[in-house]
Amino acid sequence: MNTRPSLFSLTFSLPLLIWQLAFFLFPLAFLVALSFWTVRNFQMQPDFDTVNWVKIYSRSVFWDAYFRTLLLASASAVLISLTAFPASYAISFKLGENAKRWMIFVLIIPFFTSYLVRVYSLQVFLSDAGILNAFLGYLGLGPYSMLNNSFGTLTGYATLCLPLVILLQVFSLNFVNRDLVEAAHNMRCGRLRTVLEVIIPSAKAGLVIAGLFAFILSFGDFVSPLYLGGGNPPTLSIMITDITKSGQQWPRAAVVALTMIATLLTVAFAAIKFAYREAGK
Amino acid sequence: TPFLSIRAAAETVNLSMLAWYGHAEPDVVGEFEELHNVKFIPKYYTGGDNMLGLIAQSPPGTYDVILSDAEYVQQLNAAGYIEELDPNDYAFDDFFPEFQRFPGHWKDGKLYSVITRFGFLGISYNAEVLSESDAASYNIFGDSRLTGKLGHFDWHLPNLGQISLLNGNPDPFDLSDEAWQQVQDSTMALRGQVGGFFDYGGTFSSLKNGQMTAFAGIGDWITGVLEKNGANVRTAIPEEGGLQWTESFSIGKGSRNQEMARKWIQYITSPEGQAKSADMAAYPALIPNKKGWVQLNDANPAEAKRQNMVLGSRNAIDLIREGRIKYRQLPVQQSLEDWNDFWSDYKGA
Amino acid sequence: MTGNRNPLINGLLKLHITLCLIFIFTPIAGSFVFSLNSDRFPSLPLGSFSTEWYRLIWEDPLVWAGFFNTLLVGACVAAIATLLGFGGAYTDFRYKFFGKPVYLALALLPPTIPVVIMGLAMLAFLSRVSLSGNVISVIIAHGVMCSPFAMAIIRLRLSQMDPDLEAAAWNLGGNEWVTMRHVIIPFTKPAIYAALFITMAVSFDEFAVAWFVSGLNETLPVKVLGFLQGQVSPRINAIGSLAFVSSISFIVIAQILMRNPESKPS
Amino acid sequence: MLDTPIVHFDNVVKKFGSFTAVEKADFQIARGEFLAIMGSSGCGKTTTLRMLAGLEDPTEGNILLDGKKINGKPTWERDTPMVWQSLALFPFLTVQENVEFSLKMRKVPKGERRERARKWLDRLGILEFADRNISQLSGGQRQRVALARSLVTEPKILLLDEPLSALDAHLKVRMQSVLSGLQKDLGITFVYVTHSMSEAFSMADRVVIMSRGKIEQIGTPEEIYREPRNRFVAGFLGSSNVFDGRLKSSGNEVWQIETEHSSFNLKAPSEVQKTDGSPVAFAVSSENMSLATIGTPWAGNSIEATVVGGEFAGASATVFLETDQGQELKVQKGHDELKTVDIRAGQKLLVHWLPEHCHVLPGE
Amino acid sequence: MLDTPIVHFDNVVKKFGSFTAVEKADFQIARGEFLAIMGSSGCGKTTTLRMLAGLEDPTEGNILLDGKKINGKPTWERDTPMVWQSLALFPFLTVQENVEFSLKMRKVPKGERRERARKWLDRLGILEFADRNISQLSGGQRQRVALARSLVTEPKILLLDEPLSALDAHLKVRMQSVLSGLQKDLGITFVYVTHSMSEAFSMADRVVIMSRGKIEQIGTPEEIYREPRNRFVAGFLGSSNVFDGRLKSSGNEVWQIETEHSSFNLKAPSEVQKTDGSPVAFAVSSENMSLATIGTPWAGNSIEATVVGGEFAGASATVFLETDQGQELKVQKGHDELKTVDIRAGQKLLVHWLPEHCHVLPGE
Ligand SMILES: Nc1ncnc2c1ncn2[C@@H]1O[C@H](COP(=O)(O)OP(=O)(O)OP(=O)(O)O)[C@@H](O)[C@H]1O
Ligand SMILES: Nc1ncnc2c1ncn2[C@@H]1O[C@H](COP(=O)(O)OP(=O)(O)OP(=O)(O)O)[C@@H](O)[C@H]1O
Ligand SMILES: NCCCCNCCCN
Ligand SMILES: [Mg+2]
Ligand SMILES: [Mg+2]
Repeated sequence: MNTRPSLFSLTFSLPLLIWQLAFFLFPLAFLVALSFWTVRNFQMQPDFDTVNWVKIYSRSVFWDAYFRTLLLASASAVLISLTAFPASYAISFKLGENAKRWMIFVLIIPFFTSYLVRVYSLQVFLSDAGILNAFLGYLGLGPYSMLNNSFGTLTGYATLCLPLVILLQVFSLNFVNRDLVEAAHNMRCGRLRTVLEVIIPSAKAGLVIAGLFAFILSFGDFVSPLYLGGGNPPTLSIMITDITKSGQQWPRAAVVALTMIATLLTVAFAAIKFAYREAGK
Repeated sequence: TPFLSIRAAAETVNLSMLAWYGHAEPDVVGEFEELHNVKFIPKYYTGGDNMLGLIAQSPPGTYDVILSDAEYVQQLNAAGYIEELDPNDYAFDDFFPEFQRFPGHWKDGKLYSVITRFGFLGISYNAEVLSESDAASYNIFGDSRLTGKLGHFDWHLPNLGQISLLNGNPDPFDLSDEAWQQVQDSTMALRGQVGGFFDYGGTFSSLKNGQMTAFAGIGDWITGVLEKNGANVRTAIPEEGGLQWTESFSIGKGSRNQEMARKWIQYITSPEGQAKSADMAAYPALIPNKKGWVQLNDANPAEAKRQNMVLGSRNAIDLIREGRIKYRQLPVQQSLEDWNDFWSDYKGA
Repeated sequence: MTGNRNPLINGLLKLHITLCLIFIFTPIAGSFVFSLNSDRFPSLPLGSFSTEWYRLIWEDPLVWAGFFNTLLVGACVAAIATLLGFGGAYTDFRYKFFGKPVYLALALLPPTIPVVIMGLAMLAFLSRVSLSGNVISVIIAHGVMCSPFAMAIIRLRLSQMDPDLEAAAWNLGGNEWVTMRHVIIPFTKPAIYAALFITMAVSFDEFAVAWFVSGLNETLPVKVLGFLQGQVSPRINAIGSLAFVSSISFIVIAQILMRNPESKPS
Repeated sequence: MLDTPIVHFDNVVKKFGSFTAVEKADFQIARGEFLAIMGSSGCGKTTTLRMLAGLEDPTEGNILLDGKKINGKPTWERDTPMVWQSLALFPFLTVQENVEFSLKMRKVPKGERRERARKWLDRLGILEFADRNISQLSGGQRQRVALARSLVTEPKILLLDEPLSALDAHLKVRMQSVLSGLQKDLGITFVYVTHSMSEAFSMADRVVIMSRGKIEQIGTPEEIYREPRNRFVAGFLGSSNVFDGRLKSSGNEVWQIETEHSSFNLKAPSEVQKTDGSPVAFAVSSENMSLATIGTPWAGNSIEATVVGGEFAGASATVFLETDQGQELKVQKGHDELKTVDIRAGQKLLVHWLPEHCHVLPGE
Repeated sequence: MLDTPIVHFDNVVKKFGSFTAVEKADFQIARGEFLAIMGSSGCGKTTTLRMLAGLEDPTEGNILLDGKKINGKPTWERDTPMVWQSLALFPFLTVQENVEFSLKMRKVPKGERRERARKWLDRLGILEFADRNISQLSGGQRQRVALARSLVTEPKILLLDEPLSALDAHLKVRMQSVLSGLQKDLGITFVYVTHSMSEAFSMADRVVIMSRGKIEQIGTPEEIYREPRNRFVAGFLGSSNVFDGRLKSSGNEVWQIETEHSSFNLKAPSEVQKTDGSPVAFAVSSENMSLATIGTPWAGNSIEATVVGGEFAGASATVFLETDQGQELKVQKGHDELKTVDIRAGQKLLVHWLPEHCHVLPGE
C-alpha cells in the first residue's frame, strides 16, 4: 500500500498534531521563552537574558531540592514497586479469572476519587493525635510522627501511585509465559527463586514502566509534599510556587520547570531503554 | 433551591470578584446582592503571587473587584492592573485616622485601593500546651516544648517580620544589611524547631489536630475561626510587638461594571458592611471604620469583645497607637527576592 | 501444580493484597465517614452524625454551577481527547513517516510538565488568542493533558489486533474509510470506552491548570481546592463522596454495557 | 526389555473437577526406551506427561519412577526434565545462560557449569551461538537450545511435549534425526508426546495411542500399524479403510463377511473368536489395496468405486474414492503402479485386495 | 492452457528500501489453474501474493489481471480475495456477518446478502454455526469461515497464504481435500502459497519454486520432482541426493562422471550439452536408490555407505546413510523391500541405482 499522505491518513493523524501544535507547542515554547524574560517592578517583560538560568543554577538550595526530589521520587518508585509486587504477583498468579477481574475493577476505583480529597483524609489518619496513632496507642505503641516529613510525603505518593503500579504490574505479569515458570520448576528452581530468576526478568519491561510511572507522578506532584510532607523539606514542585513568591518570578519558575521536564525525559528514556534491553549480543 | 437561584441570577448584573476564600460568600455579600440585584461570581485564590500571575495573563476587565493584601496593592498598581478611584466616593472620614491614607494605597496623591479589614499577627499557640505568659515573647519559638512542633505560615514576610521584631528592630522591614543578616541568623537558628511550612489550609488543620503547638506568621484570622469551632487555641501579641496584615479592595482595570464595583466598595466599607466583614464566616478581622465598630458592638457585642474592638476601653487601635503593631510591608532596603531567596534557603536547610 | 500450593505462602500473599487494599481505600472510606460527621476538623473521637455538609453543597448554587461545568468539561474532554488519541494511536499503529518520533513526543509529552507551570503557560497562551477564562479554555487545556492517556490506551488495544485484520477488510472490498468504520472501530471499542472514562476521570480531578485557565467558570475540583485552602470544610468530603459514587455508577454501567466485547449474543 | 521399568503408571487417573482427563492409565516404560504418546487434541497426552514431570498431581493411582512412588513430590525435586512445545526458553538469558540454568539451580560451580554447558552446545552444533539472545536464533537452533538445556544434567529420562510441532516440514525431519540419534547415543529414556504419526512411527520404540483420556493401544509402530486394535486406532492412523459387516461363515482358513457392499473373504484371524452372525469390523490398509479398470477379472475381494481426487506426495500417491453406498476409500500406491489406470476424478474403478490383507479389529 | 492468462507478472520487482524481496518475476497463471508458490521462509512468496492482491505496489514491472494492468489500483477495487495464514476473521462479528462482509462492502441488499452467505456456509458445511462467535469455533471450522468469506463474492481468482499451516496434520489433510474439491468444482483460479511440499504437490497444477526473491523453477509437480532444474530445487524437495563431479567422457548414450567417491554412469541427457572435463551435478531421487548387502554384485552405479538412522512412515521408510567421504544419502523404500537388508545404524551397505535414474541438473 502506498503511504503517501492521503485524505484518509491526514484525517486521523492531523487533528492530534494540530491540537498539540496549537495548544501545547505554543505554551511550551512560551515556557522556554519565558525562562529568558526578566521581571521589573513586579512585571514580567519579554527579554532575552540568561539571568534566570544563571541565578537558579547557581543556588545550592535549588540543587539540594533537585537531588532531594530525585531521591524522593526514586525512593517512591522503588518502595511502591516493592510493595506492589507481592500483591500483583498474587493477583496474577494465585487468583482465579473471576477474582482477578474483580481485583482489577476494584483497583480502578481510586482513579475516580479526588486525589486532593484522599490526601486531606489521610491527614486525619496520620497526624500525631490522629486515627492511626490512636489505634497504635491501643496496642501500646507510638505515637509516631508520620505527618510533615518524608514519611508523609511518601505515603501520599503511594496513595497516588500504588493502584496504578499494581495494575501495570498485573498486566505485565499476566503476559509472563506460564511455561517458563513450569520449565524453571522442572529444572529445580524453587518457588521464590523462580520469582527472582524467571518471573521478574520476564516481566521486566512492564515492571520498569510501572516504576517509571510512579517516578514521573511523584517527581511532579506538589500535593503530597505540601499537605503530607508539610513542605519540610521542600521538593522542586514546591520550590516552583516558592519562587513565584518573590514577586512574579515566573521566569525563574520556568527554569525549574524546564529542568524538571528535561530530567523526566532523560529518566523516561533511560528507563525505557533499560526495560527493553535484551540479553546477549 | 439551587436551580431557582441559578435562574434568578440570569437577569441580574454579574460582578466578578477576585479574592481570598470567603469574601463572596452569602454571609458577606447576600444582603448587597439582594439590594442591588447583583450576583457575585467569585474567583478565590490561594496566594498573592498566583493571583498576580492570573491577572497578568488574563485579558483586562476579567475581574471587576479585586481583594488583595496591602503589599500586593503596590504591585497591582505598578503593573497597571487596577483603576484609579475617586477618594470622594468613600467615607474615609469615618475611618480611624491611621487608615485614611494607608501606605501603598495612594500614589502621587491618587487613590487606588480602599482598606476594608485588617488583623494582627503574633504567636498563635495551643493553649493546652502553652500558657499566655509562655507566649509573651517570640523567644518561645526556641523553647524545647516546640521542637518539631513549631509551624510556619509559608510566606517570608510575616515570619521574617516577627523575627525582626524579636531582634529589636524598630521598623521590622526597613533593615540595614547588618540587621538583615542578624534576622537571617536568628531565623536559621530556629530551623531545628520547625515541624512544617503550611499554606492556609494546612495551617488550619495542623493547629487544630495538635500537630503543631505554635505558629509563626499567623494571627486571629486562623485561631479565631478555630476558637469558634471549639479549639483551645489563641493568638497573643508578644512584648516585642506584632505585625498587621491588611486587606483592601480595588477595581480591576477595564472592568465593565465599575459603577457596581464602586457601590460594593462603598457598601463593604460602610458601617453595616464593616460589621459583617468583622465577623466574616471564613475568617474574622478588625475593621478600619469607627462607625463600623459601633455597628458591630450593637449587633454582635460578643465578637466585638473577642476581637477587642470595644470603643472606650483599651482596644486594638491602642495597640497600634502604642507602637506595638507594625504594618507588614515589602522589604525596604533589600529586594523582595533577597527575602524570598533566604526563605527558600531556610526551608531547604 | 504439585507442591506449589503452599497454603502458608498463598495465605500471606492474600493478606498482603488485603493490606494494600486497606491502604488504598482507607482514605476514601475516611472521607465518606468525615462527610457525615458534624466536626469541621474531624479527629478522634468522631463527632455526631450529620448531613449538614451535604445540605450546604446542595444549597450552594456555585457548587451546582461548578458541577455542571465539570460535567460539560468532562464530557467534551473525554470526546475530544479520545478522538485525538484515537487518531494518534492509529497513526502510530499504521504509518511510518519522517518525523514520527517528533510527532509521538509532541503527543505524549504533556504529563511530564509540572501542573502549576502548565497552568500559567496555558493561560498565557490562551489569553493571547482570546480563549481564556471560560469553559472552553479548560476543555482545551484538559484536552492537551488527557489525549496522551487516551492514545496510550487505544494504542495498546491496537497492538493486540491481528495485523492482517485491516488488510483483510480492504481485500474484501472495503475502502479505508469503510474499514475504519467496520473493523478498526469495532475492534478498538472497549479501549475507546476505557479512554472515554479515564480521560473523563482525569479531567474530573484536575484543579491546578483549571484554576488558571477557567477564570470565573470554575470546575468542581477548583471549588474543592477553594474549600480545602480557604476553609478546610468537610464539604470537600461531601463533594468527593458524591463524585465518587456517581463515577463508580458510570463505570459499573459501562462495565455492564461493555461486558465481553468480543462476543455478540447469538 | 520391560524387566526393570524406569516408569510405572499404576492405574493413574487425573480429573479436573468432574472432568476426567486421564482414565486409569496403566503401563510401564523400559529403561532406554523411546516411547511416543499419540492421540487427537485434548485426549490427555500432555496431562499424562505433566503428571510424570510432577506438574500435575494424579487424582488416583500411583506413579513410580525407578520403582519409587513419586506422587506429591514437587517437580523441582524430581529429575524429569521436560522439553515444552513452546520450548519455554528464557528470553532474558543468553543461549549459554539458558543451558547453564539447571546447573546453576544445582549449585554447580561457575567454571564447571560453563564447561558442561559448552560441551552440550557443541554436541548439538550450536556452540557458536552461545552468547546470542534467543530471539536471534532460528526455529531449529532454538529447538537445540531447549534440548541442550534439558540434557545438560544428563538425566535418565527426558519428557518431550510436541517439541517439533512449531517447525516447518524440513526442519522437523532434520530434528527428528537429531533426536533419535541423541536418544540412541545417550541411552536415555524418551517420553515423547506428539500429534504426528510420522514423528511417532519414525522415532519411537513403542507408541501409546490415546483417545479421550483412555489408552486405546500400546505397541511397536509395526504392531499398531499392522494390527490396530479397534476402529479408533485404525481411523487415527488415517491410512486404513474400515468395513463393517456380519460374519456369514467362519471357516478354519477363511471367514466370509457380509457387508452393505457385497461379501468379502478374509483370512481367519487366529486370535479372535466370533460366532456366525455376529458383527465384525475389519480394516484394510490403503497401501494393500490396488486399482484396476472395471471388468478386469479378479480373484480376491473387490468393489467398484468412483475416483474423488488424488494426492501426490513424493514417491507415492493416494487416490480417494467413494463407493455407490457412500463409503470413502483410500488407496496408496507408487506412481509407477498408478500409471496403469486412469485416475481422473469421476472415473469408476475396481478396488481390490487380498483376503490376507484384511485385519479384523479385535477391540470392536 | 496458458492461452488466456488470468494473471501476468511482467518482470515484476519489489524492493523494500534497498532490499530486493522479489526479483524480476515473470510468469503467467492460466484461468482455472491451481498454482502453488513454494520456497523457504523469507523468499518472497507472501510479497508476490500481496502484490497480486494490491496490498503492496510493485517497484518495477507490471501486473496484469485479465489482461488489464492493475498496478496502483487499491486492493478494495480489485477482485482478488485472499485467505490469510492467520485467517484474519473479524472477532467482533458472527460467522454469518463475517461471510456477509464483502457483500456489504459491495452494497448488496440485506436479504440477498443473507441468502448468499448462507448458501456458502451451507456449501462448506458450517451453516449450523452461522450465529456463533468466531471464538466458539474449532480451527477447521474457522478455516471454512475464512474460505466462505472469500468465496462469497464468487471471484474469478482466490489467493491463499499458507492457509493450512496453523492446523494439525489431520485437519490439514482434510482441508486439502476440501480445497482441491472446491477449486475443481468452481473452476476458480487458486494461487496458493505454502511451505509444504506435500500440500503443493497434492493440490497444485503447477508449482513455482522461489528462493531469495528469485523464481528457480516453474512446472507441474511431476516435472519439478523428476527434473529439478538446479541444486536448490533438488535440495528443497528434500528427497534427492545430489552428486558433484566432472564429465569424464560423454558418449551418445552414456556419460561418465568422475566424483570424489568413484565414477558414475548416467544416461546422457538430450537437453544438456557439456564438454568433457566441465563440472556436472546430478540428482538421484531417494526412491530410485536401492540398498543391498556389501559384496552383492551390481551392474549399475553403486557406492558404500553407513546407516545413520531410519524413518518409518506409513507405507514407506527412509534410510539415512553417510559415505566415507561424509556425503549424506537418503534412500526411500517400501517396508517389504527393506526387509531384505539389515538397516540398523552403523551397518555398512551398498547403495545402488540405475544410470537412467540420474538426472543432470541443467541449471548448475
Ligand atoms: N488445568 C486444567 N483444568 C481443566 N481442564 C484441563 C486442564 N488441563 C487440561 N484440561 C483438559 O483435559 C483434557 C486433556 O488435556 P491435555 O492437555 O492433556 O490434552 P492433549 O492431549 O495434550 O491435547 P493437545 O494435543 O491439544 O495438546 C482436555 O480436555 C483439557 O481441556
Ligand atoms: N514491509 C516490509 N518491509 C521490509 N521488508 C519486508 C517487508 N515485507 C517483507 N519484507 C522482507 O521481504 C522478504 C520476503 O518476505 P515475504 O513475506 O514475502 O516472505 P515469505 O516467502 O512469505 O516468507 P514466510 O514463508 O516466512 O512467510 C523477507 O526477507 C522480509 O523480511
Ligand atoms: N483565605 C485567606 C486568608 C487571607 C488572610 N489574609 C492575609 C493573611 C496573610 N498572612
Ligand atoms: Mg498437549
Ligand atoms: Mg509469508
